[in-house]
Amino acid sequence: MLYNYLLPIILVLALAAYLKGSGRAKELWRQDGLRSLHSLPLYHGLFVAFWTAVPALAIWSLWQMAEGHLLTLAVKRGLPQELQSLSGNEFSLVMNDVKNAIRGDIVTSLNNATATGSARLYLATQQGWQSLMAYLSLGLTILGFYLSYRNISLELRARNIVERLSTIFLMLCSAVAIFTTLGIIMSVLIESIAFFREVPVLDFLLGLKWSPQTAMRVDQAGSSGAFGAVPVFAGTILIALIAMAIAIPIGLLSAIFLSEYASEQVRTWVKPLLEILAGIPTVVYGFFAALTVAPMIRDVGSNLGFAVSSESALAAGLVMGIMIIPFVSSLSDDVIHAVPQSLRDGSLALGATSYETIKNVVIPAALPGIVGSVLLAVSRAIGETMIVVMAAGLSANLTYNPLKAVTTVTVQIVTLLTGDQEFDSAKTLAAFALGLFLFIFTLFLNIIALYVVRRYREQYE
Amino acid sequence: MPAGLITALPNQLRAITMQLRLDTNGELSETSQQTVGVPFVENARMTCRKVDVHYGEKCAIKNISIDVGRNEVLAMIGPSGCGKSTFLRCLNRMNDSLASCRVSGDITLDGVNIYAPTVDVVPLRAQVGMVFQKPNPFPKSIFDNVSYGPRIHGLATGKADLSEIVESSLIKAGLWDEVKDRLHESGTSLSGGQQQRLCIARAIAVSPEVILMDEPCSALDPIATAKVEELIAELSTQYSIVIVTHAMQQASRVSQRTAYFHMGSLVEVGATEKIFTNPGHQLTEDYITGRFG
Amino acid sequence: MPAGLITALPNQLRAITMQLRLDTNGELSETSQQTVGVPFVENARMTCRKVDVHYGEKCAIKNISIDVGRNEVLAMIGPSGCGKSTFLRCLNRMNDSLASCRVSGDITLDGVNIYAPTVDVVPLRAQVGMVFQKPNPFPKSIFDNVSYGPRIHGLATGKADLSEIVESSLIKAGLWDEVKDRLHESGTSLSGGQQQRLCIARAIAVSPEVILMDEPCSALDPIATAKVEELIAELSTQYSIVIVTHAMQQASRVSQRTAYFHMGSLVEVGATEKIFTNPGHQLTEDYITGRFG
Amino acid sequence: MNTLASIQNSAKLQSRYRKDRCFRLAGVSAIAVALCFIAFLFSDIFTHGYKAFEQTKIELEVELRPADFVGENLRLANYPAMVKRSLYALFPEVTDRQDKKSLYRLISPGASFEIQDKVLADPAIIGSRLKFWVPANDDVDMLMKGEIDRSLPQANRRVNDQQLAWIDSLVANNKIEMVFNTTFFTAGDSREPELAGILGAACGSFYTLLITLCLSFPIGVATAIYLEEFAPSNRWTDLIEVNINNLAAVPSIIFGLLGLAVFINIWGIPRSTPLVGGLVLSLMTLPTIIIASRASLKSVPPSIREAALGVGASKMQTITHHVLPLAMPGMLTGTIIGMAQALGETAPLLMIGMIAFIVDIPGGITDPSTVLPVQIYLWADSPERAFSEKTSAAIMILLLFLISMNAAAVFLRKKFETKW
Amino acid sequence: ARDYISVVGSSTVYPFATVVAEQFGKTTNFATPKIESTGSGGGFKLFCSGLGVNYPDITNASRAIKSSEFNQCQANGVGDIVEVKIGYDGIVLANSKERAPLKLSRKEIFMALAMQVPDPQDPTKMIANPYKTWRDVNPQLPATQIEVLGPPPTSGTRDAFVELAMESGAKQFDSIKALKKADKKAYKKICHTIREDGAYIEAGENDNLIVQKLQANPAAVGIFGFSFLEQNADLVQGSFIEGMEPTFEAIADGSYPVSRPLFFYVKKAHVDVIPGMKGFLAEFTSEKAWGDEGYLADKGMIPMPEAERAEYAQAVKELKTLKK
Ligand SMILES: Nc1ncnc2c1ncn2[C@@H]1O[C@H](COP(=O)(O)OP(=O)(O)OP(=O)(O)O)[C@@H](O)[C@H]1O
Ligand SMILES: Nc1ncnc2c1ncn2[C@@H]1O[C@H](COP(=O)(O)OP(=O)(O)OP(=O)(O)O)[C@@H](O)[C@H]1O
Ligand SMILES: [Mg+2]
Ligand SMILES: [Mg+2]
Ligand SMILES: O=P([O-])([O-])[O-]
Repeated sequence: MLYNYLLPIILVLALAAYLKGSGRAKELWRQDGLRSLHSLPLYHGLFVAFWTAVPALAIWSLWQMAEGHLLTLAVKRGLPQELQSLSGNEFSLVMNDVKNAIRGDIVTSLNNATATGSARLYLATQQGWQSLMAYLSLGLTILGFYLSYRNISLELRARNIVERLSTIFLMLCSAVAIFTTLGIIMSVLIESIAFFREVPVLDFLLGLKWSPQTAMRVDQAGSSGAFGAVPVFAGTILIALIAMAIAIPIGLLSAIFLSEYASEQVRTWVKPLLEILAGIPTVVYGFFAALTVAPMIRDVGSNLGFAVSSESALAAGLVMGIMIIPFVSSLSDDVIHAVPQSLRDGSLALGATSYETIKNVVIPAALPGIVGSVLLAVSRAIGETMIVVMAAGLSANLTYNPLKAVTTVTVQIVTLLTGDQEFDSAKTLAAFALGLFLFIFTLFLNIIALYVVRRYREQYE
Repeated sequence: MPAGLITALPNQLRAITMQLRLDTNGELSETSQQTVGVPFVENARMTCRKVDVHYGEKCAIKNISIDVGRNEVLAMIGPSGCGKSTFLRCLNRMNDSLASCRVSGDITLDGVNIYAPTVDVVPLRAQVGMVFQKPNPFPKSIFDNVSYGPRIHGLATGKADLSEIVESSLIKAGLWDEVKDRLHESGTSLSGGQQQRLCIARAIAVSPEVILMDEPCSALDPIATAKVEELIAELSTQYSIVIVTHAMQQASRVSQRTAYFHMGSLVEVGATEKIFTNPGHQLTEDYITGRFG
Repeated sequence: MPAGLITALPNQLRAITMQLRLDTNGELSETSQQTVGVPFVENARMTCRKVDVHYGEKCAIKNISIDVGRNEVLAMIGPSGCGKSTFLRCLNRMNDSLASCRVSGDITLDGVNIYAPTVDVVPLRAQVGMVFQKPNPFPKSIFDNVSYGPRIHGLATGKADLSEIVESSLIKAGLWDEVKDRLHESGTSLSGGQQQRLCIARAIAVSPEVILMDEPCSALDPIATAKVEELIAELSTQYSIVIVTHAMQQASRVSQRTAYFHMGSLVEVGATEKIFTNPGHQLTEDYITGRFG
Repeated sequence: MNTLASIQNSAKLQSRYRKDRCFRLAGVSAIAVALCFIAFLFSDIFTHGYKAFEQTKIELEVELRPADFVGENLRLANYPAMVKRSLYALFPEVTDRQDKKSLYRLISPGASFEIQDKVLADPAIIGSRLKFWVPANDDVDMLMKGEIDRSLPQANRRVNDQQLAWIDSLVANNKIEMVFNTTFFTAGDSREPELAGILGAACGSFYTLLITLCLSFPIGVATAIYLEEFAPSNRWTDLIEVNINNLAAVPSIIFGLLGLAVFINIWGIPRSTPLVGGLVLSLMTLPTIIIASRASLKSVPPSIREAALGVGASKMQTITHHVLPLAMPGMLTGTIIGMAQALGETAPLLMIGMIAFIVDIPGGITDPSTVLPVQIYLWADSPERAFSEKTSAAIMILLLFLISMNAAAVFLRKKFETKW
Repeated sequence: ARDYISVVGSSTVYPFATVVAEQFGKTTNFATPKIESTGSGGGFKLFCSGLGVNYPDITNASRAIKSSEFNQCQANGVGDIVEVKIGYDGIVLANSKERAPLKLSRKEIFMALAMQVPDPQDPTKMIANPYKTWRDVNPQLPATQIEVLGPPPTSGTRDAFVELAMESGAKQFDSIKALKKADKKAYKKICHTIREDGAYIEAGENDNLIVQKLQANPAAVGIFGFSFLEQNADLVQGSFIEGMEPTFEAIADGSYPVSRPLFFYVKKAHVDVIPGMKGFLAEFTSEKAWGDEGYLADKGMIPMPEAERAEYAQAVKELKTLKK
């Protein structure tokens, strides 16, 4: 019972501890006059609240993670021998049954006596453990509170402690990105290696033909397939370039117009409107590209005498460009807006036109942010799938003609992973290899971008 | 009021009794003051008539009428916050970029109303240059800071030409020796006084015909100050200069005429000598003798 | 060099012949100069020994050794770009926030080396307050600008207390009358001189024990300047003050000791009177008589 | 000496002005292009989707004979039979088995569920004769909405001539009418277009995005602050920076793979739940938020930091009191865009089982659920014609969701904006 | 505790399985099963990962389980699997109603779409597919460009199409037929490889999109499931294959040659444990679902002959497990 409310109780106790701690500090402060206290009462409060809540929360969450496992062990002992000997996963079915029995409304496979017996055992054990945990964590809150509260004194460097803790928190947060990367590499690396056992790396990297038509069944024998990734990467670059050719000018010009020319009123309304573009589901864009833009391009093209395939890189790239406009426009608008007015004044006072001011002063000053937003947009273009699947097709043509159908890395990954797949055929594994090399490819792009930005950064005061 | 009529007015309007009445908000009361001294000159380069500036609701300067003569240095003095910078910024419409700022009245340059809707601010500002109170170098190299103006106005025909302009401007501003070896470092990495001189160099590099300087020597040591004053003297043979300064000595050294501002109004204008030796208004006298406040 | 030893040194080291040799880069040559005058005092509040500061590769100040005494006003003068601000910023470790800036040497406050790794800069900066050369008010209300320091240091126990501190600080900085009706307007909407005084008020609101002022009166008119000088005199009865100024008169009015910097080195330090009447070094003499450059 | 007027007329100046004007014009047209696109897309979606908010209903008089309800379990009664009986009563002339089947096709299979629900809610009505407005089948609905062309030959039409005649007679007798489609807003997914609703997906999106927001905003901002303000600038920091930029380019489906491997297989979080969806999407949005936040932290002028440090604020205080408020607009922009992306994303959810048919409305973060874009994706892939208008309507709901989500952030952003 | 059935697998079976699930959920006390559309291969991968609540109970498939998959299942302890065939899905070629319907033979389909075809001059020699228009393939056909929108190589539908249409078409060339005995690998390669010169456009697996693309481009032909043809009878028409129009009846009685069986696979160990499994299986295999007049037929699934239905219904009742 108590256990169910443990989380809110701990939080309320932490709040109380905060109030108590800061109250105590305030009291000391009043007694001993100005500057006597090393840190503000706020920090003393946070210090106490931290020690009140965190150990208890840690124990609580550890228990949360371990509970299922421990309870299973406990219940297992009360079950018939043949059930006990089941393997872990199979036993989970029995446990599922027991849990369903506890809920009471569902027929189970266990015979009634066993089921109710186990259910009772489960409940009893759970209750026992849980109340133990509840008392343990409450005890910890009290202990934590007591120990930290005792420490409050004029000299306690509470601010330093709290700031140290927050810095650790910040550090941990930035570790998330690192772990994500590691996770991604791990989740594609093993399969990629398996893939390269079947297809030589060089064939993959330098091959000009992509046709993952391998046999899927032993009896299918079938075609052997070709895994040259060049056309796939070329297609990715082509489409991303088209998208950027749309998004960068439109996005940047919009950003500049909004922050430099437009009235505050216009900016207030237009900016969020543009941001809607980023949130329209890509499926919707895909339909639009495939059913409206692509036929339009084909009609226009054939009227002009070009051979346009009904699925073209141009259609997909155009629509994708529209989709990523807000990445450029909104993020750039923010950084441009943040350029101090004194810089603009400096330029305008020399008789520069707004255009010259923007080009020579404002944009360079805002450059790192702008480049960041453009990079983000490029990234998004490289990572986008649905639009290309629907509008540019899946055929891996090695071409720089935007009127032809091409395919991209992400599209191939998605179709390989969602189509009829097999655990270890090169066809499925190719998805992971593509993922890995895309990762490496964008890594290079980003390293280059980093150095470019470093070089041209103009830091204002 | 047409400019012709004004300049035709007799030069003898002076010592008109004036009363400053402050209402409870410390704002100027409606009964407007008249300026003591000789606000108008013959053959004026710029004329200002009844200029009021409001920041939002608040009136920053009120009913300022004054001329800037040809080839003269006009000094503006007055206690901090009295509206000198505000007025200065009106003269090349720098206030346009402040959304909350409204300017009314007439200001002309060579007889053209610079606030007329048809007037382009770009040539206006090229003609009426400005040095701001707070140095604001661009986060670019020192060279680019100075060459920026000449470049956009196409004043240099080539690279060499441009370098020449940059060098001569920096020399005039007295900064050349200090920076000649580091022209490609960022302007923001200079010391406070160096930045100020950089801004002066930047402004004179486009050879404006009227130069507005808002405390151009505030961060300068006496030697650098002397250089700038020399520059002012040299420029004033050809151009008109309006300079805001807190140093009375500076005003008396460099200017032909001095204007005294007080709480948003122009209290007195006159020949510098006259102002500093025999001021026409009690407030002016109090201020220059340091008895005020 | 241990501080104890230094303060025990005879006070008579003066008029040592010194040669300034500049290499082609305009940088100081290796053969270092020694400071003329009395750089060290007994019972010093802060001591600096052999302080060098580099911006990246460039050496901005070199081998500075000087003390700041208790309850004294130390003025720092010198041509623009000579390293006064750089040195001042070392005294409360403001240079830490510039990535390119490296400080070496020892600086102590009450005998504690402030660059020791164990030192917490926060209480240090609360003790050693600073007014920057360029006024930099927060884009917050005037009230918040001034009350920020007291609030984070817990100097006020309540709202009323805080208002009192704000009011008294603004009064001391001579800004109260101008802003008392607009305490909730943004600090950035003030005039240049008002901003400067706001920054002074902000710095003294935390009652630091050493106050570093980088040209605090550069944008102030004589009257406001007088107020600030009054403030400095008042504060110096309890605290130590280091002030950078370009106005010799100001230095002679407010300071007990004066230090003359030249191209990154400390040329001469001594009692203000002595410096201005009988300087020990040729460069100092040239500078104060205006013959330099 | 040239005068103001003469300078104004110089050709050079004119050309500079022209550039300025062109530039401005380019800005306006860029915005116009983007806005036109939005307007076009919106109107397209609206014209396709508004009809989904109406629904055709047919009036049936059903007799709930007690004999039909044998046994305790009221669910086991043959409700379809009751519907059929009352339908045949309307058209007694239909006797042929094939024709009867055709006739029954006019009514949605949901009709019997509706009656069942009524009976379960109030068993007392058993034995009475009641009038019900039951949903018509999707083909009838399409016909009533004019989506089916009566002039086509019968073979090419989903509604045959006989059915047309019956419908006409129902229309003549006022037994068929169009009403506001409440089902769409209160039901979960269904394979019958007339019974399908958006609530399940909307709830799923809500829970998923709640988790995404709660994780990605604080973590993203914290990471940005650490990297921009605390991290020593060295190779490691560069590596992390490049690495985060690189994460932004990782295809979203790979995040799905990661989620499958880590959250489901290692952590044991159940598949298809908003919890795991939210985790995956927050990993995906993190780079966007981090990059935007870093850019806006960078654009806070150092003088502000110095001012705060100069009065003795600690680094953390400087950041929380001065830098963060000034950088907040940019951070919120990053969040808006990141969340918008998360709201519209389907690919990563594929791997973690959220591309699924789920009828029951999720009640929490560990119930199986889908999200709006998945619902759109699934409906768009359904053979039934009537799903196409549902698809558009679902897009409208998603946009509504997006707009209300953004509105809050935009409002906050406006509050934080300062110009100095 | 999981109290709902978890189904994964084929996107082709998905629209049928979901109807059953919905029906089951609404007419019983059990929760509606959760049905994921992962593709047949993905479904098997999940299904065969192990026993237990964390793994699905049922997987749908548009093809029979492969032996490698079966072995994988065994290796992971998923021993007893019940195979249930539920019906057929017709694969149709269709074009816009603005043009006349195509009348094709499988041989012509092969000639139009294969990567390599026998040289008309010398049928023993294989050449790269030279045919540009349908008329090149057969003078009776219209002179429009060959432009076929079909599933990508990763799709099960494609595999089925290749096997049912192309391979049997190819076999009609004696030279290829002879190859079958001589070099099975080369034979398969010829039969199964679709041309990549742009005539065959890989169009993703959204069949509605293909239908709409056909409308936009009347010259094109699309390959998709019968249910989409049925729903869009006013826009597109099925091509005749071997003289047969793809109608419900023609597919059901086997006279339309291109159709494939649909299956689902059940973990026997889960049947008694996951609530509602029995009921769901019963619902799926009931006449009102998969019967000739059942609701699955309404949704476009082609029912099995009655005898086959009875056989599988019995197998489900007994939970007869698959042996390999
Ligand atoms: N951030 C910086 N990066 C590189 N060099 C710098 C930087 N700041 C100052 N300098 C250089 O260091 C030297 C000393 O500068 P400092 O600001 O200390 O001068 P100062 O004595 O305060 O001059 P002023 O009176 O003009 O303010 C100057 O040459 C200046 O150009
Ligand atoms: N952007 C602004 N918004 C609102 N009020 C302003 C703004 N700028 C200046 N003011 C106010 O207008 C008045 C005049 O300011 P101005 O800057 O012209 O003074 P100043 O004479 O230049 O003073 P200083 O010598 O201190 O620079 C002051 O009271 C100031 O607070
Ligand atoms: Mg001013
Ligand atoms: Mg300085
Ligand atoms: O999803 P499928 O395996 O049926 O193509």
